[in-house]
Amino acid sequence: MTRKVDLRRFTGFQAITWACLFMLYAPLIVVMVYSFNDSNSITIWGGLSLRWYGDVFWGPEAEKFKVAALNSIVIAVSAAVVSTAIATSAATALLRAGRFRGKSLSFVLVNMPLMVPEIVTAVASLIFFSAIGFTAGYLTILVAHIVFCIPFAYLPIAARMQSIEDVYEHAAQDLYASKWQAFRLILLPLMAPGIISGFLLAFIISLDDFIITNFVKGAGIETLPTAIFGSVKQGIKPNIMAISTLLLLVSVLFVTLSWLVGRKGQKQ
Amino acid sequence: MAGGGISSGGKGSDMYEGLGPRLILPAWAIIGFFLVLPVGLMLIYSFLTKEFRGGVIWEFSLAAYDQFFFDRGLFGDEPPKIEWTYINIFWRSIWQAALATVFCLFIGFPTAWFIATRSGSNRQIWLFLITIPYWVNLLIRTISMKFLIRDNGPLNEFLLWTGLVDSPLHIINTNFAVQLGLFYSYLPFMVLPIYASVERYNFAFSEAAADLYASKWVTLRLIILPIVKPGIIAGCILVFVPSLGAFLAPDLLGGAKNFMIGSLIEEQFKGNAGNWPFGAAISMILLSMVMVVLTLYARAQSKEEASR
Amino acid sequence: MTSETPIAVDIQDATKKYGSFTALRDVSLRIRDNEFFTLLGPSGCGKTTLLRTIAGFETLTEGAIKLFGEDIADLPPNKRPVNTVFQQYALFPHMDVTRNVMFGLQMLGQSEPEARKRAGEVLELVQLSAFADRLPSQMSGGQQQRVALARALAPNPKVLLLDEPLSALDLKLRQAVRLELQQIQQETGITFIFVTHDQEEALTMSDRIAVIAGGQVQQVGSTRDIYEEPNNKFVADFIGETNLLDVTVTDLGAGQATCILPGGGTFTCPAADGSHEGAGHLSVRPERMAIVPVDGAVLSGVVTRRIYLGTDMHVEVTLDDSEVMTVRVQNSADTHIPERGDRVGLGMEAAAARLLVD
Amino acid sequence: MTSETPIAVDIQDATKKYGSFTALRDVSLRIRDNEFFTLLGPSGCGKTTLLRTIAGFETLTEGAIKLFGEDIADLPPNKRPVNTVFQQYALFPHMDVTRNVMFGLQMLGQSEPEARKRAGEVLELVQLSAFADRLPSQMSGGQQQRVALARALAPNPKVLLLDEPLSALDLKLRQAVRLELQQIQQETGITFIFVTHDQEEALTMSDRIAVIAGGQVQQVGSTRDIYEEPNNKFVADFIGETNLLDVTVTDLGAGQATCILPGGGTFTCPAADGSHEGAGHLSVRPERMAIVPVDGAVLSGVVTRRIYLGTDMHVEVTLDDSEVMTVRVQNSADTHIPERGDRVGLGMEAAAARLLVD
Amino acid sequence: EGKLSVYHWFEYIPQEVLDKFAAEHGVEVTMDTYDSNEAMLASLKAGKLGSYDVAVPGDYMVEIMAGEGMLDTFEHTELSNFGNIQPQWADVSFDPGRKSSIPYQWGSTGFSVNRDAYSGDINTTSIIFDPPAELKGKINVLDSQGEVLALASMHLGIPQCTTDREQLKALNALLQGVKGDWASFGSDIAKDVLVSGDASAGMIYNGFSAKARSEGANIEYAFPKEGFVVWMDNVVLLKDAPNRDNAIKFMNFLLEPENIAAITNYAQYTAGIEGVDQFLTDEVKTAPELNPPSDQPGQFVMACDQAVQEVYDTIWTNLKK
Ligand SMILES: Nc1ncnc2c1ncn2[C@@H]1O[C@H](COP(=O)(O)OP(=O)(O)OP(=O)(O)O)[C@@H](O)[C@H]1O
Ligand SMILES: Nc1ncnc2c1ncn2[C@@H]1O[C@H](COP(=O)(O)OP(=O)(O)OP(=O)(O)O)[C@@H](O)[C@H]1O
Ligand SMILES: NCCCCN
Ligand SMILES: [Mg+2]
Ligand SMILES: [Mg+2]
Repeated sequence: MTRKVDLRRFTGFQAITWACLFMLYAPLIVVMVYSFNDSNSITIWGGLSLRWYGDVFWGPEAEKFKVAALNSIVIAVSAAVVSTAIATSAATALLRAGRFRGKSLSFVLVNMPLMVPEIVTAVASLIFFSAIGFTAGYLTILVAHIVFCIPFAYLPIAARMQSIEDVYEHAAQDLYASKWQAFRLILLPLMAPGIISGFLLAFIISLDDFIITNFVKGAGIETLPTAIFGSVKQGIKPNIMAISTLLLLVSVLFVTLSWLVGRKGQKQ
Repeated sequence: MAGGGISSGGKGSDMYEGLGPRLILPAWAIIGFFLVLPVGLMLIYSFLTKEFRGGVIWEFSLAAYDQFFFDRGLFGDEPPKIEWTYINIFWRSIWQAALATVFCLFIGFPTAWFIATRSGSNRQIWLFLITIPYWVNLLIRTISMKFLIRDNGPLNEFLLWTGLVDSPLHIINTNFAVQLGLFYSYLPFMVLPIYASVERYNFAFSEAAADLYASKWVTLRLIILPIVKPGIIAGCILVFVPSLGAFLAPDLLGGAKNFMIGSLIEEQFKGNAGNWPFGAAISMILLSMVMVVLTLYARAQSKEEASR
Repeated sequence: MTSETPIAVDIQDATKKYGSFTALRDVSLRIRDNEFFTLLGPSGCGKTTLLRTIAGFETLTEGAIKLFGEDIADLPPNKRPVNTVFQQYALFPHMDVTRNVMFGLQMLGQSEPEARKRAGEVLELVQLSAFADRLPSQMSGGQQQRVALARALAPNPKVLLLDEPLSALDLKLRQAVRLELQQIQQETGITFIFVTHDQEEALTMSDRIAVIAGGQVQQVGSTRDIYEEPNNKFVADFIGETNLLDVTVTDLGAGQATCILPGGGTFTCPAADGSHEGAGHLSVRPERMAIVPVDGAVLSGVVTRRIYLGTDMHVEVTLDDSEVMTVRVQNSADTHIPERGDRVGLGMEAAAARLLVD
Repeated sequence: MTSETPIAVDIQDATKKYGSFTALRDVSLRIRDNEFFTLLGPSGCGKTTLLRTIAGFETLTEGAIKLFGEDIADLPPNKRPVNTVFQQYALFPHMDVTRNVMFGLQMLGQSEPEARKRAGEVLELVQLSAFADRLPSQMSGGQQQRVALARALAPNPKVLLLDEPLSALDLKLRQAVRLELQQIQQETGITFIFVTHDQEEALTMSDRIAVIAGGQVQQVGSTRDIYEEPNNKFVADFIGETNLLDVTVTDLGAGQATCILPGGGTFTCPAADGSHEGAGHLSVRPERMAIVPVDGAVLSGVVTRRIYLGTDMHVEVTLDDSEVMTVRVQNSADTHIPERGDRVGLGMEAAAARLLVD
Repeated sequence: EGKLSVYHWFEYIPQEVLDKFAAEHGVEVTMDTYDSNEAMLASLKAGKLGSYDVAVPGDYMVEIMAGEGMLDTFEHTELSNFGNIQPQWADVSFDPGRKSSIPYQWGSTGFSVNRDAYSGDINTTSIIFDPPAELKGKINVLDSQGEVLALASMHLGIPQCTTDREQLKALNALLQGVKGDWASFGSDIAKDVLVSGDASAGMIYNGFSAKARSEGANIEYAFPKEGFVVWMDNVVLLKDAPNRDNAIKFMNFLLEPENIAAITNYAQYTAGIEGVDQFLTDEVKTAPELNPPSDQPGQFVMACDQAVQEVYDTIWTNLKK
């Protein structure tokens, strides 16, 4: 019969999306391909090999990267846990606690880490930490990460909380649940998908951070980004490509998992 | 990371009435102490006297702001003229950030639209495809971009091989490379809020417009864009603000040749110049610009909300 | 159900202000035990607000609420022996039907097996035993409504509050659920306070109705009182359709008055409390008007419109002073229905007309 | 409005499939110019789908749609001289009322002042001149509904499609808007195709009704035809309430049949197309039943329930074989209404009963 | 047992040497890196002093840090290998009496040119400051104010840290004029850009250039006739070092010829220690970068006083604006 009039379709949008994907993936694919390059130099193709993957685990820099990866994960998990908790509490205050003094200011505050350019945060934190004698180390990184992860955790959590009508909690209260029980037994489970994506976002943001970490980190403490930066600025080495490829695979695994979790959450 | 993150949420319910201050306290404590105070200290530093080779002397001085706005010649003893150096650096950064924002918007809107109009499960897969690269470290992404576009990198090799060009395209160390880097760094911050808006967009409006004789592109311009505007604005802010202070892309892809605000600030604290009050002053000027933009946006937003 | 029945909920001079806006003004209601009591009124009149103050989600600005004689002002919602069926049901989406019903019981401290047993009983009552393991999202609107009811009934509350529980259902389903609700109320003997803006719903289900408008109680009474003896113009107009005639009251006696009709005829009819001599309104229901020969009729006019309603025909008659009266004529083979343009007389029984205050 | 009136919309054997699901099956309708035509049917029956194919938002799997004789299959929605009033209005939230109404005019190429002038006229027609500068969000549901109407009327379409435009309004408002819509249709002479699932709405407003169920047209006819001469059981049951008696048809003649009632009595009544001898259903509307003395009545039973509806009283009579019949008795002083438990006879006029196919 | 925290240049010490020290002394070694003397100074000033034990500043930076009071001192007796230091490096102007520092490596900063891209004479600073057409837009310059301005001064034939206004103006003008011919600024990328071909010429340290050559770049390191920069990097004992004992052990370790030779073999500069030769590879011994023609003038970078330094800062900012 006749062609279907689809008001959702715009000519060219699909092409742009594909182009967009191409631009996003081209560099990564190049990295993946070259990680299998059997050559000391990235500029010369020396045939297929897994030697750089061996190098990642047993090469001279392996120890450094292992420690850095561990640091990154420990910091990212802790920062994500704490910032998710703070963000959940803040979202409850801002969306569920009616009016109170300083509410709009609080709103600005929660989003502030997002608004202050990263370099300013980095420099300001460094100076402040040394001014108050808060010695650079693990803790400084952790604290700084918690701060800038809060708005990222807050966004999906608040979005989710906003979409949950408070009538469920009222119903719980009507059925003899205290406020805390209503929160724990009703609101929290309903929020789970938002909290999970807030956590993941915070985790990834923390795992990714370079500028602030580089400024506030203590002597000799490396996270993955600072370690990679230290080793890569002089020029990309094939072992870095191998590390990146591994990270990409881990990420894909992780995203896939979180996606499956999210989908399960959505079904309910 | 749905849109509307900047505006305050809804009219608010009161289920935990009275607990607000207690619940917001942890956020206040940690952000207040570890962000507001440091930024406050920066503000103070910007009004202090610089110490030679880094550091501050606790004496009030407007020298940092003077240096920003007035040109007193190479030797600092000429009558003051307007200093264009830093204004130009700001201008360049703003221009770069704005270009990157526009670039992200022109690619990001159609992408977000396309994704939001897929059916349920396809939509998830598309979103997934767009976000995966962002699970790889920004640094690695930027470096791989650098690797890709260098004069004899894979891109040029490919283009030469296809015969599309007969000498390598020179992209690396140009403003275009910085653009590309910024685009690559922040695209999802554009796509996701717009996606969230478009997903909520009620296609009955498009149908109503078509019913009232509007073609699709007219509908896009007169109906869709104004209605999903909050998502677009949120996306623009989320791309613009970090681009303004961007540091990696100009450094790695732009060849560190031209100062951007980020590298200018860094230089004051880490580099040769070592002028802390000046670095603090630049930071404060940058911060106040960001705040002005955000305040204007928030005001526009609340005006719009009030009128609904 | 006489006035000796104990008072379940006693609302005394309740006033609720939101800022400068008064949502409830001096509301006093005595709702009896075991009663099916309905709050009826237009959107925004304060029905939900009143219900929420009883449930404890709002506090009164002034006035008191007593539950079986005890002032409950200081009890938080989770301490009141009152349960609510919410308008959108508010079933916990992450719990199956049984868990939803068990929730209140467990909050009251019942053990898991105890609560499960009771939940089973209540689900039996609402005929949902077969659905015990479903999630709310896997059920139709009507079934969800019954789960909400079961959940609220399970803890055996003294008073059950229902906030427009039927408004999300479609016509046929609504009619079916109405009957069920009424039966359950009779079986359990729990006091129901039911909110609706649908007068038909109110009329079909309730023992007594309070008509509310603008935050104030307009009239409290049995369904028949409300329909047939409305206190004022608002109630007459809101409950069903009515014809309002501007009349001059000349002879006000005990519950009776004589009025001069627009056409000049006089008419004697019952008067509501507060009627006074002078200008007044006479209310006559369309079904209490009859089409009669012009000669000797108290009112007459021309048929200007006929609306076919299936069960009935509405005949609109425009009087000589251009007021429009509606007469409802039941469609049956033996009724003669005049054509458009016919000149007809209108008759009404004295008992069916009522003199109203504004 | 005779059959010589030109056909505005001619739907021929329209079938619409979504994958394997058939939303419309062989629908043929001839909607006349200037007609107020209603599509009536339960939720999910395909009403909206049909409307959307006329507007051009969906394409038919099979069949054709002609607009004043011209096949419009290849016209995109923005080229069809057909406008729609959407169920949720779909008013452009960022434009004020005037701009909303001007939109279609400007899209058709009218200049700003021209469009503004016409918008003013149409807003006058829907009595919203005072609201010209408001944003849709600043208006009540009823007002929004009228803006949507004005917007759709402004370009003077040949056909106006209305998809349950009143469903979001509350009872009183709905009644008021119904009248207005009818008047506007009469004033403008535009063909209205109106979708609803509310049978009362359909009956009060339409010239003709098409009853749809399961994607198929069940019956097309005037309001009176549909109510009083339903084609089948579905139509009888869907339009208003009805009492359905299982009978045995013994003597089927031209449009007439004799049936044996449950109690054993016999009864002669009109038959619908397709009736056949053997088991059948007899449909009698509650208002067409009467309570009569037991002696000599064709049916008899015990009053088991009385429901007060204001205008009327529903009396439920349980027959001896436990079927429940409803009799609608108008509330007026001279009707005697039996009490619960009374044994009564039921009468019905032959003309009011109808023999149906399933 | 214990720790050692090193603040070091990038790519300047092989992991094996650190591991060896760690194994020998049972010390856990951590290292952060920097890419310019100034970056190191700034970061120590901004609060990191007190978290590192040793750093490796260049000559003039040792003087500056000493002046800022950022260095601790030691007695020569604390270092059993102190005597291994070559006599010419045993007492130096930037650390009179070697109270806080020991030599690490010394070398030169000049530039290298890709011989595929340019075949003319390269032993002139004009390659950088007045480049031939073939090299225009293909030049990387170190992101290091001191070395760039020193080399530029030599190109102009003016003294470092000059106070003469005309000379300073000329310096400013030179850089403004040539900036457009430069592709990028970067120290840590200096080798990579030559290897990858992103740049056809680039300022670079001699050892770094040797490494670039061994990685396949067809480049030649220049010894310009106008002069070039020489430097000595030194291991210094930082003030408030958290592990002073281990720092001393580390310094002593680095005065061991075999250990410092391993570093020389890796970084391809020159050690200032006696007895190193036997441990050096032939590659290092014969590298043209490490064997300047003896008549060529090399100069240390000078630490300017505040007034000149402020002009230098302005010139540098002008260059990058
Ligand atoms: N939190 C509040 N703040 C201010 N005004 C309120 C608040 N809650 C309700 N109101 C106002 O009080 C009035 C009564 O509201 P309520 O919800 O009780 O009406 P309702 O009778 O239940 O109406 P509906 O039938 O539409 O549900 C309304 O005018 C409403 O706008
Ligand atoms: N895009 C679609 N894909 C699959 N099925 C659809 C689609 N649109 C509608 N349907 C199905 O077609 C049938 C008819 O839908 P339609 O919207 O026309 O019903 P309706 O009569 O308007 O109902 P309502 O009164 O609820 O609006 C429904 O069963 C619906 O589920
Ligand atoms: N690779 C480090 C170079 C040091 C120059 N002073
Ligand atoms: Mg309400
Ligand atoms: Mg529909």
